[in-house]
Amino acid sequence: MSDFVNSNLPLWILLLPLCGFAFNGIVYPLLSRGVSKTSHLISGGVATLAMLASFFFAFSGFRELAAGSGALHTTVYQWVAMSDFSVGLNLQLDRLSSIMALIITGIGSLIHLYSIGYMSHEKGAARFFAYLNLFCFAMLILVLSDNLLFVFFGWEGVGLCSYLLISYWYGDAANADAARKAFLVNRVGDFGFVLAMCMLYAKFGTLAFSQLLAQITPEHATYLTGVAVLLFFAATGKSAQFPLYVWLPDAMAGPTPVSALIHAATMVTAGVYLFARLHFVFELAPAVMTVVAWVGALTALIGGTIALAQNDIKKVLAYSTVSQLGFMFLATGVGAYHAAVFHLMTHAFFKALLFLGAGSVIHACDGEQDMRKMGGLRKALPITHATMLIGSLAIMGVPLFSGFFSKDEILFMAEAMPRGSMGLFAAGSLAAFLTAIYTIRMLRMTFWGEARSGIHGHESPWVMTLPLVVLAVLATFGGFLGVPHELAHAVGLPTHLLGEWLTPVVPVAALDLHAAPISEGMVSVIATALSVIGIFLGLAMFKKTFTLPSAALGKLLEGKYFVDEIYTSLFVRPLYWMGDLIARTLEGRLMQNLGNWMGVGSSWSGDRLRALQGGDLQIFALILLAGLSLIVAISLFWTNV
Amino acid sequence: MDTGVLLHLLSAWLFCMGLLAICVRRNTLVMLMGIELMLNGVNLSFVTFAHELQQLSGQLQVFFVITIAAAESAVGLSILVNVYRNFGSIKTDRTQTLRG
Amino acid sequence: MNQLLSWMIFLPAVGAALILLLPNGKIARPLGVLISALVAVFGVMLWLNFEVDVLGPQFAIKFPWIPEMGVSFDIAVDGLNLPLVVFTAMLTPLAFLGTWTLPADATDSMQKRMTALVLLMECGALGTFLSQDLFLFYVFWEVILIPAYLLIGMYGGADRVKATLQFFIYTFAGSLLMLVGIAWLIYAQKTTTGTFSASMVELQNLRFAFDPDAGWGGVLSAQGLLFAAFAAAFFVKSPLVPFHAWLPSTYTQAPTLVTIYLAAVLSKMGTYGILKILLPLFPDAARAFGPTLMWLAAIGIVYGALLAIAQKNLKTAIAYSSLSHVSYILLGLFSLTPSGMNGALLQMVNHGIAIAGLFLLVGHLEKSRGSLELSAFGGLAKTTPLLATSFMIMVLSSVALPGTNGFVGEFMVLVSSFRVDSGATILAATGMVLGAVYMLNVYQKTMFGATAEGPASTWSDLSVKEIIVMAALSAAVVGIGVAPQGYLVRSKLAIEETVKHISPEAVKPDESGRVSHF
Amino acid sequence: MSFEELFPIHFIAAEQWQALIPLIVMSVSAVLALLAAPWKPKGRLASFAVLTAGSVLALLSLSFSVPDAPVSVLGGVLVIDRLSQIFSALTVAAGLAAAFMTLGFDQREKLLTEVYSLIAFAVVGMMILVSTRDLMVLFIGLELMSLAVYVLVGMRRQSSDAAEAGLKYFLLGGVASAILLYGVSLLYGSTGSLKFDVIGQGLSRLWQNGTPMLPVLGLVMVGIGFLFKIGAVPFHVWIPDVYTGASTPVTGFMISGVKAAAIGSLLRFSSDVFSLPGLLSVGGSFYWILWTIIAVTLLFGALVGLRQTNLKRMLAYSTITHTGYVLLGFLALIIGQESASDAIVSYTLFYVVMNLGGFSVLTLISPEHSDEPTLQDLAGLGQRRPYLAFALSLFLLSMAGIPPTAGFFGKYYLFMSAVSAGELGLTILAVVGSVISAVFYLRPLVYMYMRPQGDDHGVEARWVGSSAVVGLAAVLTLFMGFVPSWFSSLMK
Amino acid sequence: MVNPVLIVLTVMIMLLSLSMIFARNPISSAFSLVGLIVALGGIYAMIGAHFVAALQIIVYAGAVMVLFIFSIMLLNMNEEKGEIDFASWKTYAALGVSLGLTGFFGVAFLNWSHETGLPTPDIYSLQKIKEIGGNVLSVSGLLFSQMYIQFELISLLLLVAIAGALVLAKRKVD
Repeated sequence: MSDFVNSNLPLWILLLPLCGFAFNGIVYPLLSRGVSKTSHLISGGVATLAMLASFFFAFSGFRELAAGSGALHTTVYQWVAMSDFSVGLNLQLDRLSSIMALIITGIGSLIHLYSIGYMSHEKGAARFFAYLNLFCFAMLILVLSDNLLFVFFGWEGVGLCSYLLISYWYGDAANADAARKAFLVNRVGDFGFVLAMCMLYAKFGTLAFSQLLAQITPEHATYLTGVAVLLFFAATGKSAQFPLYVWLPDAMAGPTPVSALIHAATMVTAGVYLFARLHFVFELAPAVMTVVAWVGALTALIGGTIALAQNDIKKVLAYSTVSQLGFMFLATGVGAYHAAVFHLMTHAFFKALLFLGAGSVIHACDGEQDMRKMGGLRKALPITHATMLIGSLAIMGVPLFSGFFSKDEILFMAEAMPRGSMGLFAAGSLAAFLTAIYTIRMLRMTFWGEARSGIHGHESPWVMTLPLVVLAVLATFGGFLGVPHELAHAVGLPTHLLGEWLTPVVPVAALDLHAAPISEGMVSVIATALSVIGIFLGLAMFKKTFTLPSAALGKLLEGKYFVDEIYTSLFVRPLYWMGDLIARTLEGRLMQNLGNWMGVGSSWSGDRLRALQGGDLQIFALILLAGLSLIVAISLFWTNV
Repeated sequence: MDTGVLLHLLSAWLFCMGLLAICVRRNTLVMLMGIELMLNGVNLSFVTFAHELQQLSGQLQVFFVITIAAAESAVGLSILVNVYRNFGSIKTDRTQTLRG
Repeated sequence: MNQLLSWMIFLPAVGAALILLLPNGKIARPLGVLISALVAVFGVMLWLNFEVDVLGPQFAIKFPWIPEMGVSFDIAVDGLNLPLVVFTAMLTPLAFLGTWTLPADATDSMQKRMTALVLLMECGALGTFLSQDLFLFYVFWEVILIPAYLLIGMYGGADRVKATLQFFIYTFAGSLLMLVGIAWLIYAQKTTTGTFSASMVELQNLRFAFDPDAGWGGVLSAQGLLFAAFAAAFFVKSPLVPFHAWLPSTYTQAPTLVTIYLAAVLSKMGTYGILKILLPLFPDAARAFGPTLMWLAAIGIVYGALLAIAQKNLKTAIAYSSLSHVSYILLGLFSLTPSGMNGALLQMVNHGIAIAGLFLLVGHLEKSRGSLELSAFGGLAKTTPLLATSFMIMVLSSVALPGTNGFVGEFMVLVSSFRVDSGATILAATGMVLGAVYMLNVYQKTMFGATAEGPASTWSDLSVKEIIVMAALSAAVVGIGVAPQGYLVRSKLAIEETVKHISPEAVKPDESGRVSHF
Repeated sequence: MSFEELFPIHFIAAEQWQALIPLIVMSVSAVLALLAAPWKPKGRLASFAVLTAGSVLALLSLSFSVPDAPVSVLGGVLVIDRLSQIFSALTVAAGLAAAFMTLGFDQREKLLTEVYSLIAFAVVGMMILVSTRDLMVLFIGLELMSLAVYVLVGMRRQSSDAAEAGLKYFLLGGVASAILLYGVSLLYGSTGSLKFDVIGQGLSRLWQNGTPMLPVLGLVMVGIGFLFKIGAVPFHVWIPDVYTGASTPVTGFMISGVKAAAIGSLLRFSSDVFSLPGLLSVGGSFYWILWTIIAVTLLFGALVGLRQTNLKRMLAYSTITHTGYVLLGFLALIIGQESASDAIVSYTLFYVVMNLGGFSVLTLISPEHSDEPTLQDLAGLGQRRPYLAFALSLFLLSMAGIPPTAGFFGKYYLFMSAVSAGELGLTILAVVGSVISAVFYLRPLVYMYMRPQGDDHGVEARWVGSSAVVGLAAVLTLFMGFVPSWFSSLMK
Repeated sequence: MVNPVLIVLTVMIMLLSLSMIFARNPISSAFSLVGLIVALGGIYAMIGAHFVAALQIIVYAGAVMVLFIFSIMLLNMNEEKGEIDFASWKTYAALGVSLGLTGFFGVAFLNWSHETGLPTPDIYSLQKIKEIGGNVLSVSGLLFSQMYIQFELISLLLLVAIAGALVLAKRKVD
């Protein structure tokens, strides 16, 4: 590898997806005269290769970091340089971003590969791969940028790609609506992001992390509370937290690989990344962080409960994602950034796996997503079934699977960290318990039992199963990057590999393990117990029927707590109503009539004055006389001439 | 009251009566006479001032004014004739087609 | 090269006369493109040869015009007008190309007149931007009014006569007040220095009485009155809420070519006037009223956005969106900070690009459909992918997505205005959300969903000429969005000088004493 | 004392004769034209030729015999200076243009051949009006002009409108003349003289011990006489009817020539009398009276003009608004802004040019038998006769004061002088008036360019004379819009 | 003191003016005016303006009024009763305003006193006029030595009047 590449590694990580985008978005459609004539093999192949190469660069960056070098920096160019505002595109690959970059490029490559198969029936797949590459590019900017502004570039860029991909099948208005909803809800969050940047810039004159870190001292705490609130607001949008999670389930309208990549593995975790990146800001606003933790817990519960009553396989996974993201926020809220990132990673593995598996199912069932029409697919889709089972075990937190480690750590931190509490722990545990139930329900409805309709799936081609297998391996063993202390000591494994890797970048308050109300081992036991109970409960509950025992509760959950309806009547309708109102009253009645009124007024007075010009000579003479007399009188008797 | 003031007051009277004639009479011929009345008032004023100022030029102005008045009434009467031809009347209630 | 600017101004005028005298209207449009392309080439030369490190006028041409009034023909480029001059020069041929077949029922003589009148407008716009003499500025400012009036009135929609009258009266009233202000300024110059002069630079040295503590009463001081007089002209033209009543009907009724020109170029004359004349000439008033005006601008952003949301008609929706976006420019200008004003200057061009693209596409749709009700469209992304793609890019620029030009300007404006008045900025920032609401709404209803009823053959994708235009505009959108510095740097010095003039104490490092570069 | 000693004959010196050449030339050509008129069948042509030749000669001598210092004939009876020459040239030009506009029109409307000599007489009257500094001579000039114009107005004898217009103009004009004359008499009585300068001195002296009523009355009434002629509210009442009823070329002549002459003489009277320091001070009753008149005039013309469809009538109201602008300049002049004089002069020049142009277009489109072109007659003119439409647009825009036309500068100079004099309120009112009147100035454009042409627009005239005036006026309007300082060099 | 004849004439003139205005018949008005003019001539003569007095009688009463009466007869206008509309407010307004105006003038005249030493020297005093040989001679002397331009202009004016009257009153349109 040449020095040029070597010294600009972060840039190369970025550039390759961009090249892929350029090829698929511009060059290839031009060459083949129209995007609909593009072949999925060529476009998918190029896109996957680009991602693989990018992964390769990310991995070599990781190796360099591992070899002990500090963060890798690349100055690309000065974006804006005014006397009182200047920002440049500067990249840095440090320990945190290298983890993120690996996840993005690694899982990205797999999903690209998978998509070749998934999109094989689509005309004009180049568009799809172009968007996908563009997404990876944006996501990589997000994690590689060394300043907040370019994070925002990526932040909104991924939002755009999400929009484009959700609305990929725009012929159906529902998909397009879902895309718009996703974009708009994200925009609401981004509003906070922009204001946060404004606040930071106004105070510190910079948006670069290193300079912010250098300048921020505890005396800024009050000011930063505002910043923290705004950034948190931004994160709730992007990471689908309460109250802005509503877009994520709808976003399932996009092709399934998109759901896997964007709405499970990468984009939605950007909020967590932001917290980890700006921990020094958030740590100065403990009150906000407590709220974050509780919002995370609440979100985990909301997601987990709604997932119980969904019948669309992707919706279940979507709410599951919401719930898992809640876990991550819970962790960041209490200050356990390592745990959050750890769960982010494992979640990326198993949720991507689950989504891809679901995609494989849907692919096999010719686009059918309703689990009520499935069942018994285990035989037809053995690989898919096996890998999805692994993913499910992981998400349910069955010991030794990756989810077990990361979830346990979060649960432990929820009660052990200074900002933690038993309440948070209880909420987290409950959510973990729910996870087991709905996951079992999904498996049961999809793979087990008898076929409930005429759908007879067929196993997917290797390009789709290969990523499943790879991800299954990761989902199984990924947890060993964060083995808890007690277990590690017992088995002799290295402790918290990931946490220690991150510590130089994201330092975490030292924790006295023995001061925790519930010890680490105890937490593991409780968690395991809960998931096992959950599994059995699920198996018991959903033997014949797939509805919840309580009809009212079922209705409530199936209706997703009617949050969408509430938002519609609380925000959307008033907005349109206000627009209409203004258009009709202030604008329509007043503004648009100002000219009319002036015109009418002028015409009216013109007509009145015109009456004076009645053509009667006598009146003319009288006017003359009156004018004369008046002027004479005034000038005679107003002495001061 | 001396002569000058009396005559001045008379001139003002004549002038204003001329205006009055124009304002109240609907017969344009009488209106024309009203103008003549006004001019006569002016003439009287000139003469009186000349008298008071012991100046001759004031009387000369009157000479000009009388001549002009004569010319004016000639033109005026021909205009009346013209109006009469067009409207069949010289009363102002008829000549009101131009308006607005 | 010496007379480059004169050429730029007068070539279109001569071309217009030439085209009007043509016996045959067939070659009018090609000739128009040719002439304006020549001007565009001059514009590019100007851009390339502009000395970035030099403060003050360049390529200046100056000779006395009305000596007894101190008026001279004084044109030059500086950092403030360069972007707009080049933009106008470049946009005109694109606008011609893009509306080649618009309106659909155009006769030869109509094409002839339209082309000529738009060239006249180009002459007026370039003259307005280039003038360094206040009086000359006014003359060009007004010259543009008549072609605009005629174009809307002759070739506009069904309600064109009323719309064009309204447009004319609003702008004319504003500019006459400005004329009174100009007369006052020139007279004040005479009484202060003993000589007549209308040179903007010299007039900047005048300081009129102003009591900054008087609040709104300050309007009645000499400077306040002058400020109000000039503001009337510029606010109406820009427009700033509540001086915008002419905008929706005008933009909607005008033929596409003219709408593009009105929204992209003419409204910039107003904002440019604020930057170049209003603020530097009356700095005390500017400082005193700036915050209030920022609020007005912020209200304008939200107001325009809400109205755009409520519209059922494609063109009206975009017209109101223009109102909202122009308010960002004003917000930046009134913040009186270097980056805010530079962002605003950038935003002027950005808005021009986006709105030109949008109206062009709207024109295309109108031709295809004969109607602009949103309900008449749908699913165009399938039948006309190129149209949809370029529409998307313009929408993205409008909603200020990072990576597009719109973001650069908008963010610079917000960041700097936040430092001045955070409340107004927060209100303004809601425009980000609302802007996305109506833009995506429009996009959704036209491009996505099921293909609208009607013969499919009526939907035609972009023609080659339109593709060229949209490609150029899209390139500008992305180009400026990714690398704005080459653009911003050209106006940097001039903007800083302006800010220094307006508030000498403002260009200091902020309170913490840090001005960071990284 | 002998008779000769008592009444020494005041001779006219050679250089004074030279200064009088234009006036004499015009008088002679007027008489000659009158004599040529009855000659059948060539009377029309002959009198036109005589008038043209006389006017051209007068213009030439006006431009070549520019006196360096004012030439005063017979102690101020006639004073020839730069100002009077400019105004004389304007009136001569207006007369010439009117004659050209009449060419062709007169045959269609069966005007008698005396029309040319009457125009020439009126021009003589105007020249006297703008040259004199003696109130009685001023009155004679006024009457000479008015009598000729009264007849010109009523000249379309088969038209009742013309007869009515003539009647109204005559009666009201007579009243106004009488009022003016009474004022003259009062001023004469208070100061013992009719010469402007002596009156001025006398008034200044009188004003030192308070303000006696009689001279105030005199000033007021003379002022009203002027206001009547230039058409300020409430002394404007005759304008719309007369301008409508008179034949179009005559209206053009009145709106330009008569008005220019009235402005010119008022300007002289103002600079000699009204603007004497202390005579009319800001805040005094005269000031406020004038202020109110200007305000009302500005708005009245604009508002009522808004409701007109008859083009001549519309322009009649427009001229009322323009009177307001001019009076604005006068107000500035009177309260001490001397540069306002230049503004008034240049404004008048621009005003004359654009109105002559406008009315010659109207002559060309005036429908046969009614001679009252309406907006409807303009429909589709832009397609039918593009050059004519363009020219009319130009004149209208000039009236509205939009650059790059002459009218813009006229308006600007007036605004400038008003603002310099501190008359901000009135200037704003003038802006309001301008905006409102712009609406009706633009309306013809709507008809010409934005409406399809009507079914029948009759046979349209293509007279050479009017077309020449249109062309020249258009060129001048544009030229003066681009090179306004050309005119100022004339003044210096 | 004021000559009583003058007062009588004044009263006569005032009455005649009223009768001119309010006479129903134009011909009565005309005759009232004639009487008024003659009476005015008397006043002129009484205060020494003999030339003007003569002019008044010859030109006004002799020419102008004859023209008026001639027109009335010619056009048969006599039948047109130009009655005053006493029901209209306008009449009363005009009446009030013109009387008011008279009052204003009266106040002004009553408050007026000639200053001594006006700029124009009083070279043509009554005394001097008598020395010269009377009013008519003096007037003509002044007219033809110093005011001949006005005289010439008046001649132009008369020419216009003739031409104008001719043009307008000519019967046939050729």
